[in-house]
Amino acid sequence: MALLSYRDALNQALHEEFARDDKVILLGEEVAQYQGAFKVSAGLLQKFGEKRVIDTPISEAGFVGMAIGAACLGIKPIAEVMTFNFAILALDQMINNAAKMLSMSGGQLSVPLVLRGPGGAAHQLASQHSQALESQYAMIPGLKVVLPATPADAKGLLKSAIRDPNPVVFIEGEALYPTKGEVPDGEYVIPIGKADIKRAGKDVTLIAWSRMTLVTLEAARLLEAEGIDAEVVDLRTVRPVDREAILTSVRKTNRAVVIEEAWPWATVGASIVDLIQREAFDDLDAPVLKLNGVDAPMPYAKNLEHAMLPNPDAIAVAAKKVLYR
Amino acid sequence: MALLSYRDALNQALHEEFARDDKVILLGEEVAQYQGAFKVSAGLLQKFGEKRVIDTPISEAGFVGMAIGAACLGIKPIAEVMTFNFAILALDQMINNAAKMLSMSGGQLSVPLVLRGPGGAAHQLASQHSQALESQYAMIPGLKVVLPATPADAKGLLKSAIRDPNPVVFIEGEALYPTKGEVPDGEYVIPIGKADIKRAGKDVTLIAWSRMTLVTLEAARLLEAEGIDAEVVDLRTVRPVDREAILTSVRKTNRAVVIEEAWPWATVGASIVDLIQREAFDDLDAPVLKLNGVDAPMPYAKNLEHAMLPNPDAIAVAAKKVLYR
Amino acid sequence: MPHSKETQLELLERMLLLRRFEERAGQQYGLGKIGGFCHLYIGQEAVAVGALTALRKDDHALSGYREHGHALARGTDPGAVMAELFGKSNGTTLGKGGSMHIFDSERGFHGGYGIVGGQIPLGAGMAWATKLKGQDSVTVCFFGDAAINQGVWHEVANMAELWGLPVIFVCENNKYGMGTEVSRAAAVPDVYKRASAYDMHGEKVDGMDVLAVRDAMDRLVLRARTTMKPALLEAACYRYRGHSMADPATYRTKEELEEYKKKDPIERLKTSMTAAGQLDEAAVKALEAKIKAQVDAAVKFAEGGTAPELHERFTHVYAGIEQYQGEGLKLDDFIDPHHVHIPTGKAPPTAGEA
Amino acid sequence: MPHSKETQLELLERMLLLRRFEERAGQQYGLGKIGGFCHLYIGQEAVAVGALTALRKDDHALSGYREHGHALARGTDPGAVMAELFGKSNGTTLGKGGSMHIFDSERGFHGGYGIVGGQIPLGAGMAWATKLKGQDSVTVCFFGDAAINQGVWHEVANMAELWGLPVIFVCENNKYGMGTEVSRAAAVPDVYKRASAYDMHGEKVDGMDVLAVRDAMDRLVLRARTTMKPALLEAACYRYRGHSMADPATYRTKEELEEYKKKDPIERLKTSMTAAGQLDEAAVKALEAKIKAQVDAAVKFAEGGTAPELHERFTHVYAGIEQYQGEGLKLDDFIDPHHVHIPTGKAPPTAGEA
Ligand SMILES: Cc1ncc(C[n+]2csc(CCOP(=O)(O)OP(=O)(O)O)c2C)c(N)n1
Ligand SMILES: Cc1ncc(C[n+]2csc(CCOP(=O)(O)OP(=O)(O)O)c2C)c(N)n1
Ligand SMILES: [Mg+2]
Ligand SMILES: [Mg+2]
Repeated sequence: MALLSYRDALNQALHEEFARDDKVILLGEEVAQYQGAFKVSAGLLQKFGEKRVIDTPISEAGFVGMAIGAACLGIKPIAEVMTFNFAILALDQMINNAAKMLSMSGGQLSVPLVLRGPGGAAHQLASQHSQALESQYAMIPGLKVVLPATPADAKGLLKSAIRDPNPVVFIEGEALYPTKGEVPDGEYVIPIGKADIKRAGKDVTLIAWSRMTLVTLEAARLLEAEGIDAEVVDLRTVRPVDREAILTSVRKTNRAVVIEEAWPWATVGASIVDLIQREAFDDLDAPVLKLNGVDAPMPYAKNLEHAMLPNPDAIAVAAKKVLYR
Repeated sequence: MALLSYRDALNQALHEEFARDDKVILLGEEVAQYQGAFKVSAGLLQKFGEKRVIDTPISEAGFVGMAIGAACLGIKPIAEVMTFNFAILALDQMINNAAKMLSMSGGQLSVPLVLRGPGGAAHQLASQHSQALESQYAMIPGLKVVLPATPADAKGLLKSAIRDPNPVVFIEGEALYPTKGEVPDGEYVIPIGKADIKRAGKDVTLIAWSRMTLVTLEAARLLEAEGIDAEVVDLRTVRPVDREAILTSVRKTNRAVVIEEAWPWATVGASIVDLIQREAFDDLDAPVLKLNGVDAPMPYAKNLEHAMLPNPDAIAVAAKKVLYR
Repeated sequence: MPHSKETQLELLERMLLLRRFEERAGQQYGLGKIGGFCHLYIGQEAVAVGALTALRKDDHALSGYREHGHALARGTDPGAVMAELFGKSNGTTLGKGGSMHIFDSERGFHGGYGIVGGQIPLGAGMAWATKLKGQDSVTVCFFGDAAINQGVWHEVANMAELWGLPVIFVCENNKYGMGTEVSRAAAVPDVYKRASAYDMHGEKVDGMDVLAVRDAMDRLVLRARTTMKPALLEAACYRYRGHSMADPATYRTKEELEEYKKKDPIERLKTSMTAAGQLDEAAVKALEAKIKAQVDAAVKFAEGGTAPELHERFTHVYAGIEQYQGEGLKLDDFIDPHHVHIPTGKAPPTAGEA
Repeated sequence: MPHSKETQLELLERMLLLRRFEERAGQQYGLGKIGGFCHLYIGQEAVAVGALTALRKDDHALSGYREHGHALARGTDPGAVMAELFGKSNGTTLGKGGSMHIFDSERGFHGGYGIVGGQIPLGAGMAWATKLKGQDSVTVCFFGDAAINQGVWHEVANMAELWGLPVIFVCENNKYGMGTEVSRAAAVPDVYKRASAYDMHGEKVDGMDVLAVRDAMDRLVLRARTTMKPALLEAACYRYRGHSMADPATYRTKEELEEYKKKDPIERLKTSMTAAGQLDEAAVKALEAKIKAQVDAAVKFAEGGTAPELHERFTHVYAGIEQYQGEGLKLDDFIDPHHVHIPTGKAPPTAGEA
């Protein structure tokens, strides 16, 4: 165990997987010489050389598509997008080629690809640079979508993503890079599709992922001060989702709040609600509430930005509401 | 009133709006000389000339982005994508420019644009050509998203979309073009954001849009034969959604089934369920059920394709299930 | 380079196979045996055959949605292709891909893509993969004259040249992208000239002349194999049929079509071989008979196939998962999917026109 | 074409304004008054000033995220720009856009875009709009040397030439896209040559020489205005600072930077004007004082502004809707948004490094 930043945990996973499998390569803007816009790829070029760590032009559709093609012939590319706001440019390649390749080739070609980079709001980056876009991928069968919240999860899940024979979309929290946590040394692999109970509790289930997990844990602390024992379920993977973990928790607490950074409409969060109300209808003592980022483009001004995203206070109030307190 | 195909109703709306406002232009692949891949733009070039009806190269990101730029300076472009499967290539322009322009310019520029074309499965077009992708747009604040199911709605809503000062994503049912219905002559405008009760009933609420509305109506007929009186709510617009229409119906019937062509995860359908369980929790006598296309890429073979999408039988069974029959 | 009689016969036979296969596919489409879109390759045979016979077994190729010919030229079994068009489980992709997604990866043919230009990065990526693996394979990526207007072309051409990837982009300029003549879609209609923006080698070849295509490709493939350099080859050709089965092709004149038919690649090779004493009427007849038998057998093979089983909807969604369970409710829990009531009257499914 | 003393003075003054404004912005960023990304324009002043002073009032311009200079060169009030950087409601976009999204449409400056290359189609579209409306306005669209590797460039350049749109693409080649030197990202590092793929006029200008830029633009703007033809102008320039405030710019040598500073566009114009007897030290001093006062006033204006009111989150989401209600639950129903408990310790927000 070592106390590592989320950034360094990812970096460790990359180093280990590069050493483990020489089919693994990393490509993207500024990943090699610059060591990554967020320094996630530090040291990789020096250690593994320019054949495996490749700086690309600003051509997202092109280099992601090329990574998919390379994956079809047995390379295991990790394509880094500088942020997922820019990955929209490559979305056609992810949806129409990566996600469908196995199916439309009748099983002949698979795409062991990782598309990774930061997502979500950071700090006053305004509307084009502050989007939580995981649902663009989560809606697509053929893709897996992973969003770790802690350094340990970041390491364990990135290693799994790289080894997965399917295209995995791996969205890092842009605001999470400097956050720290204990990370197991060496081989440490977390299965994709398994949620994690980040805080056990009996009164209410709070479901979140990525940065919202940390905000929700803060809310749980606020609730604790008021004598409410919240369970925080960190989904970690939003496709496939861990139904059992969600339903087990809700069947225990009979109340749930879903906390999602994205806008409120047509996203993963709604599907979690759908799942709960359908599978645990008779266990629910209150409707499931879902908190989201405000349904508007993100403004630049700091005070506006702060009031755009779910925060501990609001989550605590929502939790009390489903407890009718 | 005239009996028109969905295709011709759209065509009529285009002709009328072109005549009404000379700022309206149509651009896209094969829209001019070829009269549209699906003949929706028949006669426009002949009547309004090549300055206003423009064939583009196969450059979706480019021409949609250009339409956005033109809209900023007061043109009212209708950009046709040959199908929405190809519009993914232009999604960055729609999300990062069209949807955010008003906000990030602090109100200085607006984007009176219509992005239109067919969506959804048609007939054995396989995985890349059979996608219901409205949720890609519905999740984005700043856009409006319209999916008419009938010829009359197609006409009335397209006219509204063209007049709207916001970017409107207008998704036509690829399988609906030849379907016929009565269409009011001349000025006939349906407000965006209003659902339509396509069949009034008291036992169960069935909520659908686009092609699924027709399939659901067929299900309602099956149910009628069994003495069940279903209400069919055609949303017509999925952003903004008509909450009142949905909730009023559910509060009456106490049971709801949502029918959606798209895959089951992170889509509009789930948000409808979320809305109902939250706002009408105490009125619900059963969990809301949601039927979707099978969570897999669309295969080519006819028998597989038929078994991929919600059909009247399945909808009827689902309706009976929420009625505990 | 003069080609041996054997080589020329092989080219002729391949082209004839492509021609007769596609004619039969068109016919079967008319009979309703084939669904969806169906983009025939008739008229362009010299390109696929000239280009793909220049490859080694360990080379790679991929194309767009007008790819029956490329698969056949690469050696894919005509029966398997026809069965795929029929949507049968003995098809190249088990009835899942259909006309636009023919794959035969064992023979180095990797699809079959329906998004115009979408295969361009894949092709460069495959070339990159073989280079990374230390192989000296070459990848040939086919696309149309309209596809080059997609942004990915620009992005990928730049990277392919910058990084030195052994990929040959073959742009089949058949004069039209659907109904749009090249000069209405491209500021520079000489497609091959676009390579210069990346310092990439570009050239044009008469795509109605299989020997010319083969010569050009022999050169370019060797160049790519030995120097790891990409190239753009524009093959000027013509499709005799409409864009797809739904297109009456009224945007061009009958005269134009007839003009091109005079340059028919098959007739042309027959004529030159005959003039050189390498072919006679009897040989042609025998060849035609052989091909006819092959195509008959292909149709028979396709007809003999069975529709895919319904559980095939859940296979090949994720690698490593036999039968994918899927998110959401299972439709099959609501009905017996073998006995679906197909709605009639109100929403007849329609074959789109694209 | 020799420019009048007045013109040259105007260019000098503008460039000085850009320089001093950006220096101050950098300083204010260090003080924490400015958040988010902040991409300074220092070193490139000759491009924006030379190019935009060639325009008429009814012409249009837009740029990327390094656009403070373009707005100022177009005549936007420095106070409003600084206030925007401060996130104040008296900013150019009411504190909503911030550094990357400066808009002043009244003066024909239409943003400010953060997706690399994303403004390219917008620029062509604006040129198209004025042409459709029968105006003879010209649109100038700025972007960087790395942005031209985006696919949209290719798509839009083709259409702009094909359709004859009065747009001038000004590619500011400052040698780097973030840390990547042009030749590591482009197979043909001479950016202007890319125009040839579309038969578009392309040329290169010394972007450290404001008079050269102005001359080139005077010519190209007239050409666009009278012939409705697009052009690509590559302006070779250099940014003195890192890509953004977070970039220490270790990918280049100090010597390289010093080399370019010797060609500083402001010093250069000063020198030549002095040599021509059009400028003396006193005049420079007076100018510097004037600009300093302007920039001081800008900071004061920004400091005097108020943070936007929280209801501004709901304005300008949809045209025609004053206060947008939004889908989903209202966060504000759960808390008083004026008194949010900001989480500490566990998830400190971090200014990204891009
Ligand atoms: C991105 C995208 N846009 C539009 C289409 C519809 N479409 C299919 S083929 C085609 C024409 C392509 O022409 P070309 O590239 O010249 O190839 P050809 O059909 O002539 O072989 C069009 C517009 C598509 N499949 N994908
Ligand atoms: C599509 C996209 N990809 C990546 C980024 C991150 N990014 C912002 S600026 C930049 C470099 C752009 O360089 P250039 O075009 O040369 O302009 P300069 O910054 O030198 O003015 C990158 C990679 C982005 N904003 N958008
Ligand atoms: Mg063509
Ligand atoms: Mg640059």
